[in-house]
Amino acid sequence: MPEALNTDWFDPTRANVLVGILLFLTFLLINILRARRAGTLYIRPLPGLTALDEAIGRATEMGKPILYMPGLGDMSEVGTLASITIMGRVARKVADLGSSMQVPCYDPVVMTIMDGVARQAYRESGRPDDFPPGSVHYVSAQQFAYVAAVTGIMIRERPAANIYMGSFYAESLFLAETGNLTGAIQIAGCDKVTQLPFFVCACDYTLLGEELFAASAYIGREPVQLATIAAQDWAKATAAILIVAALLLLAMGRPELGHFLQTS
Amino acid sequence: MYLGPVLVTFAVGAALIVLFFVPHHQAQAVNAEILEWATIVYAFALILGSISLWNTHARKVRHRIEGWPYSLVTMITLVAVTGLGVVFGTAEGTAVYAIYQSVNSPLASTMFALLAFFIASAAFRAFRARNLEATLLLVTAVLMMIGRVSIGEFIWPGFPAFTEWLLDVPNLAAKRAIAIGVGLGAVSTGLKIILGIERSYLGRSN
Amino acid sequence: MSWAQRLLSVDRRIIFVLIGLGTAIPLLMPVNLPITVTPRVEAAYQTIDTLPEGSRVLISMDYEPDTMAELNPMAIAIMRHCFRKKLKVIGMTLYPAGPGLVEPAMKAAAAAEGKTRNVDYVFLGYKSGFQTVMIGMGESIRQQYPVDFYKTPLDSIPVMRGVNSYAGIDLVVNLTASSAADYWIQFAASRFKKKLVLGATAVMATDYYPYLSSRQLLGLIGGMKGAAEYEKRMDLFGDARRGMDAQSLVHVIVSLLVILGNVALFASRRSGGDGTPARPLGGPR
Amino acid sequence: MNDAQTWIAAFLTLCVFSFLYRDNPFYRFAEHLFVGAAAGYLLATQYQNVILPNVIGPLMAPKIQASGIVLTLIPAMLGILLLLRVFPRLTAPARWALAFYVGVYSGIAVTGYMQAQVIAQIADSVKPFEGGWHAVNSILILIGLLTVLAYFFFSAPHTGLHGLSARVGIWFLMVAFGASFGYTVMARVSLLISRVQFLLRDFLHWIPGVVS
Repeated sequence: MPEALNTDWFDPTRANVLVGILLFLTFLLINILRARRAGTLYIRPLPGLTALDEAIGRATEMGKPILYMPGLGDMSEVGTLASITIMGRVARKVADLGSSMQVPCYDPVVMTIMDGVARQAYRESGRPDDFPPGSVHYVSAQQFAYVAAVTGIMIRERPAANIYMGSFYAESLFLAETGNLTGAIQIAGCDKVTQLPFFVCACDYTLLGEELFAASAYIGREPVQLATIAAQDWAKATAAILIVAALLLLAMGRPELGHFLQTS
Repeated sequence: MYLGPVLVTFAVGAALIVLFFVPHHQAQAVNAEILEWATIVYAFALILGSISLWNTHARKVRHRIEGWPYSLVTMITLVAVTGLGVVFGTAEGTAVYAIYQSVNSPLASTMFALLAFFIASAAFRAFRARNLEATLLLVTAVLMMIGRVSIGEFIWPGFPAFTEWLLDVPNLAAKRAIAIGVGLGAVSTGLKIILGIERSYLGRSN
Repeated sequence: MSWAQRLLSVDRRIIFVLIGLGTAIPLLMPVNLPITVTPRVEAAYQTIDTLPEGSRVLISMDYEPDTMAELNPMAIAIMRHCFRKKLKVIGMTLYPAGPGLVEPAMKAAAAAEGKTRNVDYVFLGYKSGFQTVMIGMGESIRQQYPVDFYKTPLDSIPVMRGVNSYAGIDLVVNLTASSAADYWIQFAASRFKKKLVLGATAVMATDYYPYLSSRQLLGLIGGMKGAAEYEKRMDLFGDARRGMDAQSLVHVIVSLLVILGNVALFASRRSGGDGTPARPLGGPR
Repeated sequence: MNDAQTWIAAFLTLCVFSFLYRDNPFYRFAEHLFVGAAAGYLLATQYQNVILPNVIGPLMAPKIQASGIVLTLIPAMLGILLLLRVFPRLTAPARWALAFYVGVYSGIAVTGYMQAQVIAQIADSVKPFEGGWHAVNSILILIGLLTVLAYFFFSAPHTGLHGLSARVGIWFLMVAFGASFGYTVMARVSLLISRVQFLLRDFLHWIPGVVS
């Protein structure tokens, strides 16, 4: 008897995910209106971003290249999407200062996107033909072949600043420790919790977990982008209140809220 | 303005969000078909990537840039392995399978093994009790290291249980908070792109 | 330059030599220190041990050569356990480089327990797409894997008869060093409600404690120590247990290095100079 | 692996280990060989596992309906649009393929992360407090969770009570990082052990073969 074909149009067990997404959308819309009306929103400074600007400035002074690594995530890793935005800002600063940057990529689709973003940055900086064609290049979609090639660049071309933004896995320590050996200033931002200890130990500054996403929104200083950070904060506050409320209700013998949150 | 592509991203992104909530078998078939298309696009992107790799090394060889003989090695290996793999396949018994066993596999695992050396040098250099936070970091790390191996058990039978506690309480709490934060950051980033607030991936670094 | 300053700026290659010796010596002269089986590994063992005879176990071995050391001994021990319990094993991998490792591991486990391909186990091979394959298998396994690794159509393989999707599978075991685990939890456990056991590298395992306590995972085997515990539970003496002696020695060396570094730091600080420039540990402020 | 393969593998293993001393021609050779071989292997496996069965296969199938052709041509066309980027003047059309690709994975991310990372983790924090020792642990976990969440707050300056809780959050973070770092040493050392076993067992035959 073949599996009964499912024909209903809504999966009730996922109501909580739907509520979560709709709630987040409302927070987003409210904050976009707030941001538009007030012109800007207060977002606490992210020291990692000021360190990033200093690193680019220092590399330019020393006349040495900047190495930007977008991480080993493909597009399914949202850390990669954040890295694309940050790279756009770094490329724009590099174009304005006339220094040089190299972006070795792990994922071919990310390479294609980043090449477009870099060209756009040079175009917006008014120097479209100064974009060195090979600067954004595909290296390898195999984790340690990528590491071998990139550490080779670090040791032989001695970039002054190594920037790690995106999803990194076990190779984070290999890259950061080799970068430390060459004396480069190193700024990292990673959403993979397991790799944060290594970046914290080997880099000069590390954006922890969701600070990477906040940085990608903060970087444009556009009100709408800041609104997404505020929405993230409101959702975090809601999550905290939800947990405490559910625990209190549970203590008073009313587990409904807890059950509603159960996913499986 | 790239209105066309932005609308495509909105349509596809919204469709996949909706299909998540619709268990209807036809809806799920559409869902699976869209995902299948993505894997096909990735395969073509890999070809584009390999051309970029080829250009990087060909440029070095053409201009005789320092280290160009090594680039020749990469170019020759790339063509050889791709050609053999496409023509004869990659299953056991093929040339590519043998190359994989004697080149790719040992190189990958040995590169990974170097991390054992780097983790020691990083620990020695970075774990310095300069402030309260750094001290917490290094004390926990050392206790975790000793408690996880047989010698730790020998020193204090309660060591493994203590390392389990470290993982079950403080580590769990911090990791769960980070997971919730990263999860919300990911949802925010995903929605930003689907709603067209974020378009830099289209080459508009606005 | 006092001994403290000299120690603090020691050439890292001396540390490398210490680590190299710390690994090689115990392998040449094994000590075989005792191993206790932790609850998480016992839970994984029981989940497999309590499956009725003939149950189908899908083992997705999503790892590459670089993490083979921790995950291969686990794969071999788990498969030998399934074979001993007369379970049907369906092997697959979501990594392009997977077949090169998984296929020999399945053969080794089957040979050790006297089992034959297609009758007792099948190897579906590699299919790219990660989540797309996992979701697709909820719909139809044959759409994702029309043929097995050896190009045999699934319909002519006894193990696959009657198995069209997750419905025909009793337990999913995922051995991985990557985010494949998150997706198996999202799809196999959460979406398709399948029993799931995870074997992960040591570094990843700590992240999956929350999923174990939320019952999304029924067992968790972490790193080579987890593999050694599983080998001990199966009373096998494989590579994992042999390696545990070297683990002990190297862990002690690294711990002593850290302690020594801090002793030198305090010694040099008391005599005026600060060993290394105080820089924020990359953390906040 | 036969003898020739073992010798090649051992030679390349030693080339990589030589990097620990310093960058040298042997390591550089192994690096460039690896980049080429890895890229080639990936291209070949993608051809065998995606392009052949999902693109060329369906198009060549004997009885092919119109819908079958369309369902195969659309992704193939998107792929070809990407390939057009090889020509500098034709970079614009690729945006359609990238828009589709980014749309797919953004859609998966929104629902996937909300379900497994956000909701599941919140749900798991809501567990009844068992008595005695466990209650202390549960309270500690709750404090850790709330203080680390407080640390990750962006739209308010970390001052006053919020500042204090953020500071406690940092302590929890540092303990978590320390635990994770210490736990990782085992994983890295196990890889080194397997490479040393390969050299000592398969190459030099100084230690016995795999004992069952």
